[in-house]
Amino acid sequence: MRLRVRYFAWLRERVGAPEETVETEAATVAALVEELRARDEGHALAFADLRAVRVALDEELSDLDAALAGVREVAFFPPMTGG
Amino acid sequence: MRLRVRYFAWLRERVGAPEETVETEAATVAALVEELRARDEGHALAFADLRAVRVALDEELSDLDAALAGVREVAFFPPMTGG
Amino acid sequence: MPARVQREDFDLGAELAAIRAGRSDIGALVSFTGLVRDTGGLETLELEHYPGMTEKALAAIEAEARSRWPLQACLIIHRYGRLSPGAQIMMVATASAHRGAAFAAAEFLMDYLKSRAPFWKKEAGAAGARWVAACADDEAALDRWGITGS
Amino acid sequence: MPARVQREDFDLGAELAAIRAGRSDIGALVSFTGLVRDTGGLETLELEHYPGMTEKALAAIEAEARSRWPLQACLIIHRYGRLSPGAQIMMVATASAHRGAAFAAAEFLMDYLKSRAPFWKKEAGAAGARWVAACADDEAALDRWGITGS
Repeated sequence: MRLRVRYFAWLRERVGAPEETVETEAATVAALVEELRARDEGHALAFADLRAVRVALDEELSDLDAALAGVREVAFFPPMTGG
Repeated sequence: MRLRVRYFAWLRERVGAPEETVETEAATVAALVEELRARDEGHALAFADLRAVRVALDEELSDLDAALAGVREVAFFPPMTGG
Repeated sequence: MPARVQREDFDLGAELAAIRAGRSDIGALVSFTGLVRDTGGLETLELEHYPGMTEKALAAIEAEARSRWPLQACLIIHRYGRLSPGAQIMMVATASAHRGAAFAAAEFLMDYLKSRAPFWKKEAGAAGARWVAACADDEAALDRWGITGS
Repeated sequence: MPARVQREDFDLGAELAAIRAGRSDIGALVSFTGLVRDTGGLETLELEHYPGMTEKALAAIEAEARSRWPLQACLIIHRYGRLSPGAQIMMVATASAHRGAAFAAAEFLMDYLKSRAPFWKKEAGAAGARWVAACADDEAALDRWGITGS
């Protein structure tokens, strides 16, 4: 499965890129996070504290337990601070 | 004691005047209301339902039980509907 | 700035712009505008008030709001006289560091003003004229601020 | 009208005037404006967002407000990019027949938007730059509307 993975705010800064294309067989967001974490120090740092990470699947808020089947875009970001 | 008595909204319309000067020995607002009520039909109608009447003494909201000693201006009006 | 009681209309946008002009300590600006609402056949809304007492009541309401919340600005403008459907009747604006205080203070000003400021509305239309009745909810609305209705 | 996400500033007064122009069915108009607040040494506030998701999230928030309260108007404008102290960040405006609905809807929009719309703030000043932390209260604020925080 080929996914577009996007990063915002300090997750983007820690990973060092706004997005990347990932080939994965991960069934859930949590499994994907484990794979990403293993990539390098920046990814490891971005996902160091999962309580501070939010996820959206195809532009809809979701959570770490969600399945990835059929998903094309995964986005990771910190809690939102608009308004 | 000489009082300036003022009326607003439908109390003014029922009494037929925005204000009048009253010579009275009434000790409380309630006693004054009894005197005013006896003046004529308009006054009687204005004070027919005291639950719908509010009072201010010298421009401060008060109530029917309040004493009149030292007061110069008494105003009667319906519940307020600003905003 | 003292509350303003006036016959003339006001410029809502200009009032809100003036509140924040030249400063950067405000995080949240809330405004409420009351408008003449026509539910059918309304021609004019006549607003009567009690000159002298009105200004005092509004100043007291503003002082009470300022004592309850940290406000950078607290403005009340209320019109009187004859208004047409759609016209602006009054406005309040509150400014604070955070949204909670600005919203709470604006709602407090409105609840307080509705049953404590000496204004009365008379609606006139094809069917005749009638004084607007006070809403029982309006006096009850003060309860949530720890103030008992009159 | 759909929510607007834009780099440019907006004219609060003109937006509020447009909402009530030519109509007389609105009794209460509430606005909230979020401003860049400087608590000391702030030079710029950089607002990042998630294009595509932002518009969808704001549209969902607006639809939810309209389903809960009878609103004649419900407007959200949110900026992104680099802002200076004192600048306008965003606004919401709600219009209804009565003040209760207009206030509640505006507060709901803000609570919902604060923790559901994908915006992130980074403050930069003499002491360096830092991402603004989400306020625990912001996620808790949704509880009062029967929505559990993420």
